[in-house]
Amino acid sequence: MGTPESTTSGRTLRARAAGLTDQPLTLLTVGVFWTWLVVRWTNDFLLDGALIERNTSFFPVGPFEAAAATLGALAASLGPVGFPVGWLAGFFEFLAASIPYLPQLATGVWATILLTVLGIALGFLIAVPLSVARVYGGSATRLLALGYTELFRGTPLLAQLFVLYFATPLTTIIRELPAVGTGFIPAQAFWVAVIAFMLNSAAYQSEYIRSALNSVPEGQLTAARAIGLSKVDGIRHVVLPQGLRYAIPGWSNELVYLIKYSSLASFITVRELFERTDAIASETYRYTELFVLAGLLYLALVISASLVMEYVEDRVAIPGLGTTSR
Amino acid sequence: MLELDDVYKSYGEEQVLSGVSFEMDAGDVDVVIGPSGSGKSTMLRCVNRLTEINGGDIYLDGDCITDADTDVNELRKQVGMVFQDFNLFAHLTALGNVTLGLRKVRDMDKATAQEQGYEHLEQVGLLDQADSYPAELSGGQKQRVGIARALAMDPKLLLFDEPTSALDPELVGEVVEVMRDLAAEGITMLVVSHEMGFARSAASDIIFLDDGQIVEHGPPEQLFENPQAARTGEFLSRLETAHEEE
Amino acid sequence: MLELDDVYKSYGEEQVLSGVSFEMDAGDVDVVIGPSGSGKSTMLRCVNRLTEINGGDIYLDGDCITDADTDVNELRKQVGMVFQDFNLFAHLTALGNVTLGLRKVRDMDKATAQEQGYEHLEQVGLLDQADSYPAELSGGQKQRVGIARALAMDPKLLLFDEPTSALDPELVGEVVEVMRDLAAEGITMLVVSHEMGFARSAASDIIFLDDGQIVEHGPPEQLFENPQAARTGEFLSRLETAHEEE
Amino acid sequence: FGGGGGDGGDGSTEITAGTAPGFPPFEMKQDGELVGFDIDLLEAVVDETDYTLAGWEEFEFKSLIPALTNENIDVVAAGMTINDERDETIDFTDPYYSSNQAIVVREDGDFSPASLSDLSGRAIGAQKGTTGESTIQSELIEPGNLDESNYNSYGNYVLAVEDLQNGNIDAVVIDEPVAQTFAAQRPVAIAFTYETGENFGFGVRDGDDEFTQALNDGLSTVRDGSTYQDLTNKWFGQQ
Amino acid sequence: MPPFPLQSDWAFVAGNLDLLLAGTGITIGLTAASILLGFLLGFPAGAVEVYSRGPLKRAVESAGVVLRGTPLLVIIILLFFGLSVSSSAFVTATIALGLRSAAYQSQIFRGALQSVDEGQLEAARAIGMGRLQAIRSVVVPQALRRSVPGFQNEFTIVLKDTSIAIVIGLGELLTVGQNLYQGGQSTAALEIFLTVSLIYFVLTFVTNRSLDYVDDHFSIPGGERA
Ligand SMILES: Nc1ncnc2c1ncn2[C@@H]1O[C@H](COP(=O)(O)OP(=O)(O)OP(=O)(O)O)[C@@H](O)[C@H]1O
Ligand SMILES: Nc1ncnc2c1ncn2[C@@H]1O[C@H](COP(=O)(O)OP(=O)(O)OP(=O)(O)O)[C@@H](O)[C@H]1O
Ligand SMILES: [Mg+2]
Ligand SMILES: [Mg+2]
Repeated sequence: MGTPESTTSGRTLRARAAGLTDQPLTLLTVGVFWTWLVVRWTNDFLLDGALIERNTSFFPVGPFEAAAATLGALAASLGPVGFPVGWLAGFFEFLAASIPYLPQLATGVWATILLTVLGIALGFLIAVPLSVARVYGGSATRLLALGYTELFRGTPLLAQLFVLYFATPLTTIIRELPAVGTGFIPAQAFWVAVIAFMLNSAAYQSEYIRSALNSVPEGQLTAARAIGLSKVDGIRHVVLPQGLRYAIPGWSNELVYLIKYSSLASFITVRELFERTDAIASETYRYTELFVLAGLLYLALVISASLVMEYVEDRVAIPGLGTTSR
Repeated sequence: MLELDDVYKSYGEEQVLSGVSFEMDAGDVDVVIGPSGSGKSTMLRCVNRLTEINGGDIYLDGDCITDADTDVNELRKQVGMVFQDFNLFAHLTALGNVTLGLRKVRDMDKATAQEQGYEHLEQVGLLDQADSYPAELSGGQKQRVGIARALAMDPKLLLFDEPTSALDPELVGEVVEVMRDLAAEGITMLVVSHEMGFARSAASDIIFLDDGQIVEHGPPEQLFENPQAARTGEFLSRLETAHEEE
Repeated sequence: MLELDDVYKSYGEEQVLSGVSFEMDAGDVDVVIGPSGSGKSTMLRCVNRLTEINGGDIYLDGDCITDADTDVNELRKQVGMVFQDFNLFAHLTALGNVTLGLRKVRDMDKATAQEQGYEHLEQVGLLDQADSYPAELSGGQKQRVGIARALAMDPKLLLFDEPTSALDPELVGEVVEVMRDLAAEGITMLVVSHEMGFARSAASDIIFLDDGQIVEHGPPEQLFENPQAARTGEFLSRLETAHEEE
Repeated sequence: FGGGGGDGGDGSTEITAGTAPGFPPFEMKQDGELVGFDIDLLEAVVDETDYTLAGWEEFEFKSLIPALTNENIDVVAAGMTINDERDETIDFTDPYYSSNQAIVVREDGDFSPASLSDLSGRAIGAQKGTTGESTIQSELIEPGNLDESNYNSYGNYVLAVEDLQNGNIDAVVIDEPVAQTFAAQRPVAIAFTYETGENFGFGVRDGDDEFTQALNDGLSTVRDGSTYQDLTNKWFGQQ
Repeated sequence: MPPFPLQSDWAFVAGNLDLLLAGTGITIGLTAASILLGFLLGFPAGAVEVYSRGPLKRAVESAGVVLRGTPLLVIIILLFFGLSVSSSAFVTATIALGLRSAAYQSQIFRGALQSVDEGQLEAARAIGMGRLQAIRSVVVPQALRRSVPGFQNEFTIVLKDTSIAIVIGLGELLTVGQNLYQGGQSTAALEIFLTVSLIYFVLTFVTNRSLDYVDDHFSIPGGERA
C-alpha cells in the first residue's frame, strides 16, 4: 500500500480501463482533431471568416480525389492481391467525400460540446445534494430524492425533451429573456435541451455519487463527528472529498453517455452534430459516409472526454484512495 | 472527572449495557477488558455520544452530558477518541488529519493550525511523516496520527477503542509506548484493550465488562492476581491460552 | 520431506529471498518468525508455487517441485495452505468450502465428498456450522473451516500463513488448539506465526527470517532462551515490549 | 449504386412499398391502419399491373431513399416531390399529383406575410428533407434573405405546426393539401401559397426500368378511369 | 369520411391503448433479445479483459471503445443502410442494441470480476484447481451476483433505447405513439407522450423490482450487498 509499486499498479489499472487512450496514435489523432476544431471555430465565430470563408473547408478536395483514383487504378491492376490498396483507395474516397461537409459539422460539434458540458455541470450541482439526501437524509428527503431519480431514469429522455419543449411554457419564458437567440447566445430550443439534460443527467449522476458515498467507510464520518464536526460539516469536509473521488470512473461514464445522448436534442431542432449530419444526409443522400463521419467525430469527442477525465483522476489522486480494486 | 451512573443502552430488543456505573478521576488511566460483544465499544461511544443511552446519566467534570440540551459537538471537543481501525481521513495527509478539527471546529487560521498540528505530530514522534497520506503509513504510524488528531482538540479525556488490535505484533510496541507517555503526562484516558503489558504497568484501574455489566473493577494487581469473580478468572485464562508459558 | 536449497526470489529490483535453505522431516512442525516484509509469506508461497522462484530448488519427498515440468495442480493437492485472511469461498457454505476441491479436483461424487467434508469439519470441531456461510461465522470459526478445507485434500504438508493474526485475541485460542491437535497427530506443518505460546510448545524448530535470509534456525528452547545472532535477540525483545511483565 | 438494378422487381412479381406516415392526407395511421391518398392510389395502380403488392413498410421520410436503394423496399409512395437531387439517386414514375407550398401562420397572429421576402428575419420551420425545406434553402437562405439560424427543421410536420402554435416560429412551409388539413383543424391559417409547380411521383430504384414502365402504364389507366377522381374526392374533400 | 374526427385527447389515447400495448410487446421483445445477445457477447468479453493478455484483449478493448463511443443512432443507421446486415428491422435493431449493450455489459462484468478478492482465486489455486476451473467455480459465481445492480442499470438503458429503433421504422412503443398523433386524427401529442412515458416507467419499475428480488434471492446469507 502506498509504496511506489502500488501507485504504478493503480496507474496501469486505470490505463487498462481506458482502453485505447494510452496509445500515441490516439493522442496524435485527438490533437489533430482539436487543432482543427479550434482553428475552425476561431475563424467562423471570432474572426468572422477572416482566414477562410465560412462553410468552405480548409482542405482541398482535389488531391484526395486524385489519390483515390490513382490508388483505385493501382488496386485494379494488382488484381485479387490489390485489395489492401483498394481499401486505401476507399479511405481516400471517403476523405474526399467528407471534406466539403466538415465546416458545418464543426459548428455542430460546438453545439454538442456546449450542450454536454452545460448539461453535465448543471446536473452535477443537483446531483450532489440529491445523492447526499439519498444516503444521509431523513425518510422524507430520501423518498423525495428517490422519486426524482426513479422518474427521470424511468422515462425516455426523448419524452422529457418533448414535454419540456412542447408542453411547458418554458420556451416562451426563455424566448422573452434578453439576448437569447442573438449573437453568440443560442436560441430557446438549445436552453430547453440544456435543462432537460441537466434534470436527466442529475438523476444518473446522483446514482453514481450515491454508490461512491456508500463506499466511503462509515468510520470516516464517525471519526469526523468524534472531533466535533457537525454531520453536515463531516459530510462536506470528509465524506464528499473522498466519495467524489471514488465517483470519478462512474461519472466519466455518464459524461460519455451524455455526449452521445445529446444527439437527441436534434428532435427539438437544436443544431448539434447529429442534426447537422442528418440535415446534410437528407439533402445529399450520402447516409453511409456522413454517419461514419459523424460516428468518428463522436468517437473523437468520447476519447477526448476519457483523456480529460483520466487526467483529472490523476491530478486529484491520493495514495490509497480509489485507485485500488476499481 | 468522568462518572457513569447506572447507564442502560439497548439496540432494539438487545440489551447491550445494563446498569453500568463507575467513576474516574483526572489523571486516571482506566482499562476496560471483556469478551467480544460485551459492550465495551458501546460504552466508550456513549461517553462522547456517538451513541445515545436509554437510561442513567453520564457526568463530565460534574456536568451531566447526556441531557438533551447538551451541545454534542462541544462535548466531543472535550472528549477525544482513538479508533481500532484508525479511521484516519483517507484524503488528507497526516498533518491534514490533525489540523482539520482545528480549522473547521476551532476555526483557527491555517498557519496557527499547522503550527499546532506539527507540535502534536512531534508529540507522537511523527514529524517526518507530516506530509504522508494514511495509505503511505504503517499501522503503528497510522494509529499515532489518530492519537495526535485526538490530542489536537486538547480534550479533557481520551477514549481508546482497542487501539492496537489491528496492528502487526511488532508494531504494537510503538503505539503502547506513546500511550504510556501520555499516561505519564497525566492525561486522563479510558482504554479498551487486551494488551496486558500496558494494563499491568499503566492502568490505575481495570474494569471487566461482561454481558453489559461491570463484573469486576479494581487496580490491576488485585484483578489479575486475585480475581474475585469466577467469570473474571475464566476470561483471563482464556485470554492467555494462546500465550501460555510465555 | 521438504527441502529448500538456496532459494532466491525477487520482485523486479527487490530481492525478497536471498539464498534460503532448510530441511524438515515428516511430522515436523517448523515455525517461521521475522519482521514484516522479511519474506515469510513469499517463502511459503514458493513452496506450493503460488509464486515462482528465481533460483535454487525445492524438494518434496525427494522430488524437485520447482522444475518447469512439475504439474502445479498436482503439487498443490499435496501441499495445503491456510491463509491469514482465511480466503474462504464467500459464496459457499462451510461444507461447500471443504468439498469444492474434492468434487472439482479429486472428481469425487457429491455424496462421498460430503461424507468426507463432514469428517473434516468434525476434525476442527465445526460439524454444527456445516451449513453456515463464511459471513455468518466468527473469525476463529472461519479459520477452522480454512484448515478443514486444506485437510480435505489430504496433503503431505500444511502451510499456515499467520493463521491467527486476523483474529480477536480471545478467538486465537480455538485455532491454536486445532493446530496443536494436528501437530499431535503427526501432520507436517510449516507455520508463519508470532504466537509464542504455540511456537514454544508445539514447534520442532523455529526459523528466524530477516531481510530474505535465515538468520537463525533451531529448536525453540535454544532460539528463545539463548539466541545466537544479535538480530534475533533484538527482534524477540521488540515482540515482547507490548507484552512485558506477562 | 444501380449496378444490380432491376433485380428487386423482375425476379418475382411481389413488390414491397415503403411510406412515411404522418403526412395527412397522403399517408397516416388511423386506428393502427396505414391509410391515405398515396396508399389507395398505389394499390390501385399496382392492381393494373402484373405485379402484386406484398405489403407496406414504414420509415421516417428521410430514410425512404436509403431503404429503396438498399432494396428494403421496391417503391416509395410518400408524397415525394420529383426533383433533381433525388433524381440523381433514384428514378421517379410520371407525376401523379401537383402541389404547391403553402406558408402557414398562426390564425390569431399579427404576422401575415404575402410573399417569401416577407419571411426574412422571422423564425420559420419545415419538415426535414421535404420540398418546403429546399424552398427555404434555395429561395431564402442562399440568397441571404434569411439567416440560417432562423430556420428550424423538424422530424415531422406535426411538430412544426405544434411549435408554430407555441410561438417559437412564425411560419411553416408545407405542401398545400397538407396545409389545408391543418388549417381546418388547428388555429393556423394559410398566409399565401408559393407556386413551385412541383409534382409528386412514386420513387423507384435507378435502372428498374421495366417496373417503372409498368407503374406508368398502370397510372395512366387509373387516371383515365374514374378511380383517380374518386380518390381525390375521398381524400381532399371539396377539391 | 371526415378525415379529422374531433375527439377528446385522453379518450383518443384510451381508444388506441391496444395499439400502444402491441407496440409495448415489440419493445419488450426487442429489449429481451438485445440484452440476451449483449450478455452472450459481453460476459466473455469482460472475462477476456480481466484474464487475457495480448492481441485478443486489445481487440476486445478496442471494439468496446468504438461501440461505447458511437451514438446508438449512428450504429443502427450504419448497420441497416450501410452494412445491410439484415433486411429485417427487428433483427438489425437487435444486433445494434445487442452489440452496444455487450460493450457496456463487458464493463459491468469486468468490474465485478475484478472486485472479487484476489485471495479467492488464490485459495482455489491452492487446493489444486486449474486457473480456468478456479475462475469458473469460485470467481464467476461471486462476480455474477455482484453484477446485478450494474445489470439493472443496463437493462433500463436498453429498454428506453429501443425507442431509437424508430429511425429504421420498427413499430415499437414510441413509433406507435408518434404515428398516433401524426395520423391527423388528433392533436393528442402531449397525452400520447405522457402515456408512453408512463408505460416505460412501469416497465423499468417492474423489471428493477424483479431484479431486486432476484438479487435478494441469490444473495449470500450474511454477505455484503453489492
Ligand atoms: N449499531 C448497532 N446496532 C445494533 N446492534 C449493535 C450496534 N452496535 C453494537 N451492537 C451490538 O451490541 C453488542 C455490543 O457491541 P460492542 O461493539 O459494544 O461490543 P464490544 O465489547 O466492543 O465487542 P468487540 O470486542 O467485538 O469490539 C453486540 O452484540 C453488537 O452486536
Ligand atoms: N506480488 C508482489 N509484487 C511485488 N513485491 C512483492 C509482492 N509480494 C511481496 N512483495 C514484497 O516482498 C517483500 C516480502 O514480502 P512478504 O509478504 O513475503 O513479507 P512477510 O515477511 O510475509 O511480511 P508480513 O509479516 O508483513 O506478512 C516485501 O517487501 C513486499 O513488498
Ligand atoms: Mg468493540
Ligand atoms: Mg506475510
